[in-house]
Amino acid sequence: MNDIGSSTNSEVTLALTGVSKVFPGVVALDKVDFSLHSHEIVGLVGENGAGKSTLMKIMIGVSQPDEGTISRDGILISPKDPSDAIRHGIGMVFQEGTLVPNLSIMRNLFLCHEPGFQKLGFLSRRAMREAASRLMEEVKVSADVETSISDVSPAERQMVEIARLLWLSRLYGQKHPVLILDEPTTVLNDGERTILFDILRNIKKEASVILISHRLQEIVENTDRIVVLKDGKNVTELPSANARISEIEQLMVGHTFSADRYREDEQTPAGAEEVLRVENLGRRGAFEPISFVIRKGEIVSLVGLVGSGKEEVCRCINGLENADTGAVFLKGKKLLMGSPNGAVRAGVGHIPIDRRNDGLALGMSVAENVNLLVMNRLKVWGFVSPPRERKNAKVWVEECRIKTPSLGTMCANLSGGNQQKTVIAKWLSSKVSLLILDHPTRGVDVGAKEEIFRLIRKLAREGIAMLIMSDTLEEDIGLSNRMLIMKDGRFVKEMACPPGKKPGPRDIIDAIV
Amino acid sequence: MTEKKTAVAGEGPGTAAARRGRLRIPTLSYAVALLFLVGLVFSLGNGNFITGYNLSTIISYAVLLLLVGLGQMCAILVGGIDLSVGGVMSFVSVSFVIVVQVIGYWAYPLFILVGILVGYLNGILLTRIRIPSFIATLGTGGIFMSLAMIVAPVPVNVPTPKWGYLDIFNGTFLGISNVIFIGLLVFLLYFAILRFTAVGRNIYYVGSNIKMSWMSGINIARTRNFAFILSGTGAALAGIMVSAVQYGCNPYVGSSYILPSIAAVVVGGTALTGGTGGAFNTLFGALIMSVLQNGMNVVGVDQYFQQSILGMMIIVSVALTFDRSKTPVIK
Amino acid sequence: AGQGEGNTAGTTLVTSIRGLDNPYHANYAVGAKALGELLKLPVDVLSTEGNSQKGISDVRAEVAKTGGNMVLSIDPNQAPDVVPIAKILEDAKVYWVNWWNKPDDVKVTTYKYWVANITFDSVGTGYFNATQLFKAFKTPGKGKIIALQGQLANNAAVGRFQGLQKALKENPDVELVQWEAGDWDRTKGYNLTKSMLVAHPDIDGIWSANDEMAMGALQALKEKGLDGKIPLTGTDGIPEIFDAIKAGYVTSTVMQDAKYQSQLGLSMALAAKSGKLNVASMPANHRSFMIPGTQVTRENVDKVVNEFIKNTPKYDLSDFFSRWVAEAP
Amino acid sequence: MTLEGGARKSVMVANGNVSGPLARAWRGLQKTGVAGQIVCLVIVMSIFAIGTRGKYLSWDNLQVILSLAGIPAILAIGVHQTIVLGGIDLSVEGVAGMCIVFVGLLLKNKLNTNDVGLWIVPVVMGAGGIAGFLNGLVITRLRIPSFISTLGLSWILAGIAVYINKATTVPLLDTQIQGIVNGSFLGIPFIALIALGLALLMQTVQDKTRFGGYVYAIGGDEQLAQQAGVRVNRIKIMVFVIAGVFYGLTALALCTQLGSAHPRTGSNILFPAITAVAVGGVALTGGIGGAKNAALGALIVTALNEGLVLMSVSPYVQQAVNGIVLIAAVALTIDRRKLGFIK
Ligand SMILES: Nc1ncnc2c1ncn2[C@@H]1O[C@H](COP(=O)(O)OP(=O)(O)OP(=O)(O)O)[C@@H](O)[C@H]1O
Ligand SMILES: Nc1ncnc2c1ncn2[C@@H]1O[C@H](COP(=O)(O)OP(=O)(O)OP(=O)(O)O)[C@@H](O)[C@H]1O
Ligand SMILES: [Mg+2]
Ligand SMILES: [Mg+2]
Repeated sequence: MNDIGSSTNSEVTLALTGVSKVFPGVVALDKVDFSLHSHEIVGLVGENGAGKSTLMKIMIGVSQPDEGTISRDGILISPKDPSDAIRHGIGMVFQEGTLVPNLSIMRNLFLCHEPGFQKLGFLSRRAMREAASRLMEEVKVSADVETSISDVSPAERQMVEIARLLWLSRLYGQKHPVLILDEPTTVLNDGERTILFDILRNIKKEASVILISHRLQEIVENTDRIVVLKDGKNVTELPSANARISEIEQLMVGHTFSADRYREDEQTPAGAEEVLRVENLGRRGAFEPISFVIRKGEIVSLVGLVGSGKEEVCRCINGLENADTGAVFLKGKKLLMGSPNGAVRAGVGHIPIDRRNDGLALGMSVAENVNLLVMNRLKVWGFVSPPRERKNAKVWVEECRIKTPSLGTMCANLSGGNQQKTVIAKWLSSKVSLLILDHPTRGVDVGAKEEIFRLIRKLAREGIAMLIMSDTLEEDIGLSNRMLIMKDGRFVKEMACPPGKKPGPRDIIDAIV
Repeated sequence: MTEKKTAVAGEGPGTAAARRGRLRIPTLSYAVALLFLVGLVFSLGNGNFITGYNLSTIISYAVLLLLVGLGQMCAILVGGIDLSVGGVMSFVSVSFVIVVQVIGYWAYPLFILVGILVGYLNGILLTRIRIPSFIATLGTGGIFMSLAMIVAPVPVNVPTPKWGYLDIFNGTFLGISNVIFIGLLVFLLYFAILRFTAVGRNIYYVGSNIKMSWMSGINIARTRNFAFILSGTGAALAGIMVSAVQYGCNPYVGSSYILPSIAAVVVGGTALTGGTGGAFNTLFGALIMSVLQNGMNVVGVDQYFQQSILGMMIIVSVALTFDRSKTPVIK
Repeated sequence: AGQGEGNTAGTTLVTSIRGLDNPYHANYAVGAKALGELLKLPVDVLSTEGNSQKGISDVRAEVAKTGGNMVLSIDPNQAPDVVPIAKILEDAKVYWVNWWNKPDDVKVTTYKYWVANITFDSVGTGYFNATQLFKAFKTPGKGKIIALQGQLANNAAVGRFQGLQKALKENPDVELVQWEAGDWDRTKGYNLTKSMLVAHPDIDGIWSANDEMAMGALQALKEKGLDGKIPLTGTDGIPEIFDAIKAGYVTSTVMQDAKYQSQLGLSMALAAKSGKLNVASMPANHRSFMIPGTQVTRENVDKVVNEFIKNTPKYDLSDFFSRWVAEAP
Repeated sequence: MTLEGGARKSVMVANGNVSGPLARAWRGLQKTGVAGQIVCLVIVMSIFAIGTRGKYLSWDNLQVILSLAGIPAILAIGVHQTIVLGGIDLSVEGVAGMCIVFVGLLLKNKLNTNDVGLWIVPVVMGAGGIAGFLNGLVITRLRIPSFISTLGLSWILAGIAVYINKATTVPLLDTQIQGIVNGSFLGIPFIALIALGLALLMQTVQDKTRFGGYVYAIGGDEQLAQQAGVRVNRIKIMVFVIAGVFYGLTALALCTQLGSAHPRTGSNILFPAITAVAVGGVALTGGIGGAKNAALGALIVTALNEGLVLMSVSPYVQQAVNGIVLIAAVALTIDRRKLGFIK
């Protein structure tokens, strides 16, 4: 912090050279080189599964590289774990957060690095409060530092994590702390996002930042340099100033945006029969009354920033939350509100965003997970029959091309992509009439992604109605027949996406922001 | 927490787990091996250990543990625990003794029903009033213990002329004690429910990831109630059996089964965190416990050391049978 | 099973008890071991740990171990246990003697190998202690008492309590102002007494169903400086109670001599096995009978301690019925 | 249907909106973290006060309650730490039994000539600590659930204790420690003051030391704690050691209070202790509640039992009343919002 301004952007503070990492079935990283200068913000972009997170995890010692070296201010280092990496001034804010829920903000900030606050073995609460409050000032968090993490918003948690990392790197006298943010903005609303970037610009005075995001707009606007990864390899890097998004997109995917990526040629027109009818459904504090219809075989994507209320709309449809006003009809039958059981029984499927925790029983076998919903259909004379179980599981494992050693393999041991496909298989097998896909391609590699698109198209052909929220606008545009755009809890605009005549991202972004 | 946790847990144990994953019930194999090992040791100690007579002794005692254990297992599988089995057993056994003299065979279905209701009560306390099962069942256990006292201020017994009603448990078939057949029957019942019915399967789903189960439309309330009903029923059956085989009983009978029932379940390889394990595990758990207790007498281990050795053995067996790959954190 | 009818070579002497952790039951084992040394016979001790099913199953285990060449003296965990045990031993042709607990309508005479059921007069015990207690009041036969009942629903406890109530009927001037269940446990006796002393500071005596609870109560009295002022009684004859009696804190106790019990029981069963005692021809009143406990008061306490506690007496086991007082149900 | 995020949020909102002096007072009480428990205690005490026409609140009775609550409180403070950690410790009775054997052997007594006097305190603390260390080792090294490892150790130690001590009850002649345990200061029983002191000490450790924080971190999420750099195994072992130390003290108090040592003196103290901890508002899922909860829980349970006796409620129903109150108290006091899906 003492040398603000004094150093030039030319000096490299962190450098990875020839880093490779192979996971069962996937080459996550292949001889990747990456360098970071002091006082700069680098944007790291790439498709889902390009290897961004893996690269970062290697920097902070969560996983070890199969080959390649990491050097910090010219010295070779090999972080064993995050608490080791932090001593080298390298810290990461995980998407899921690493704060202990039942501890206070204050305790979390200094967890495991408290000695400084000790007097005769006892921690001085005042000292901690002061330090904590000061840090919270910096990151513009108003909550009292003694409130427990379980009671603060995701955004605030992120700020707390950033503050923790800053404090730690100062604590260990790191001249050029490195701050890694993995898709930080996915959980933030507009206001929070602007605050975040203000803070990052401040931090830049004393630290360097690596920013991972799928929102190219914000990358271009808020970074100095953009590094593009593709399929675990370096593609290029370019200065953010006057970088064009379309150009970056092209670098990321390796080809200009052509319809085939989303199999638009296979897109089927919506059927006549209406499957889902939402009648001025509203939830106070989340979204204002909204009405829409989804027809047989129609893919509708719900577009909007986090905080636009689209998540809540879905949670109300599949019964995870109770709406205040309005009603939901499935094939004319009124849904029992606030009951997932009711929704499922009526035929509403839901692929949650957090598969590992909300979509799977990780301790149970692939077969058991695939069959969860259809137990009643696998019965012979009222008893679930093992042969039928195996058969059903086999069918869907093949249908969804799940790579697994055996049907009995524990889901915890499948790769992210295959876990993803397992969740999808589970719902497909249950013959739902409406499927809600919450970021269906989040965290899956390129191959798996193609599979998922193929499956989505197939489902549409079979007449299943789908409501999609995806990671990227391109995906929304590419997949859907129709887009419903939401903003600040209000339904703002509807857009048709017929094959061939799809709207461009720009048109929509205007509506969203 | 997700990605990070794979990275932390996933890479190391993950591979080991993958190898285990292929086995259908991995933990079971350990339990079986352990059972035979212990059995072997004892039969070397005294030839009479493996006489048919002693084996039937072992099994008859195991049956009792098995009945309570099967119930307890269901509560544990669904992610809870049932400390009321002791009180329920006591209450059922004494009331059964009194009632069977009046209404004869009807007492059997009646008290199985009582077990069901008690289990349902525990379920409701958990799912509706939302009290952790540990506390709820600790409380109801005390309540039923008191009821047992009130019902039977002195040990009660069935007068000889009415013994006929209890022959079901005391007769033999093909020279084998009925108790063993009854135990087998109940075992198969629980096995079938857990393995072949939707709600039985849901017990596993709920036990291993309750949030996912809820989001998948499983009626978690109904499932958990059902698990506790199975638990109450097991305790009730055990209570009935106790009274039947000794033509009477005292209101304390259940109190010595609370911890052993849990021990039997866990020794069999069922995880206290829920979701993994099953009827076979509990069967072998009960057998192991029974074999240890019987064998120590047959080979003449000094009374003074028996309890200590039993304690040592349950630690050893769990160290062997516990499948750590499925429970990243062990509490 | 049952090999060697009429011959007792290598017969194992088995005694089954509640547990080795309390002096009364531990003394069964002591007595049995003494007899075993005398007769050069192996001795096994089984303990139920308060679990009837364990007790029953352990008996079967023992039968398996000895191949049936054994005799048994048992203090069953609870009365109903004797039914399955009788069945097991009948099948195994093992002679045995039962102590304390038996459902009244289960008749010894219906069994060939159940030599005898011997018990103590619990009612009499409770009655004796009560009357001794009442005598010790400041104004004898007039006053208020509190009572510490044993484990609810335990036969002995119930019997002794009946004895107390009998005594109360006969002494209308004595009032039982409160009773609580102390589960035979010293700490509980202590806690309950402390609380009851608040509710009834003006009591003249404490009746306790056993010595352990009595000792707890005594401790509570000590704290209030009431030891010696408020008399109390126990039952069992644990070592400490005798000192308390000498010191004048405790008026009386009734001692059951467990060493004698196990030796008597085992000798009878052995005699039956060797044929010396013909079970079939025994009169019914010899198959189920009572023997008196030793009533201990300040007068005879030293004598008792010398005879039974300081040293294990050589009992005269030539006549099994020397202490016979009455037929039991 | 069972709980749901939305429902929980609305609960929070509800709490937030309440206003007015009463509500403010209530929120002030809530800051102590034991509001529910205090209310619980007040309810229990008022019921008995009425039931006994005030006698319950007489000074001698309050003295009795305090003197009876002391030991359970010390025990509860020991046990609750293992529960906060996310585990449980069933070894209480075995460990206590073992420590009591040491007391019987070393403290001034009728049966031998030993007399270590006050040194017995470190001895029992050490003995308990070692037992706790064994628990910790088994749990962290063999990696088996604390429920079983501690149950096993309990049986092992109980067996050994009875073997060493046989059936003899050792009459203690020591007056020093008994004077402390049974004595009182300004009419307030020492044992209660000791319990209070230990509660404050533990609470301070939990609030004001790194160790304390780490214990809660582990109780909250073991893997995250590990990630943040907490030495999970080490902390676990330490917690079980400390718990063991408390069992040692409990054992010493138990038998000096009675003036006699017998391994079974420590039996039947496990479930009452866990009950107290739960009533005090310590979540059995770990990470929530502290020493003050445990101590207060013990006080509530004791006040209840003492009241039942003072009101001479039939011994036959006392256990039932206990069960009902346990359920009611927890129903009133647990913060379900923090617990998520209740298990
Ligand atoms: N623990 C793991 N085990 C197996 N495969 C893994 C593991 N972690 C990541 N992978 C795979 O490695 C590849 C890179 O994953 P990574 O998370 O780095 O992608 P990413 O660029 O971060 O994707 P996203 O943009 O969705 O976060 C993916 O194919 C993923 O499936
Ligand atoms: N009340 C319930 N309790 C537990 N599990 C349930 C319940 N209702 C449905 N499930 C499970 O949820 C999944 C989807 O529900 P599904 O529509 O198959 O139930 P269903 O076949 O309509 O039930 P039923 O056979 O009672 O009509 C299945 O695994 C089913 O076993
Ligand atoms: Mg990523
Ligand atoms: Mg159906």
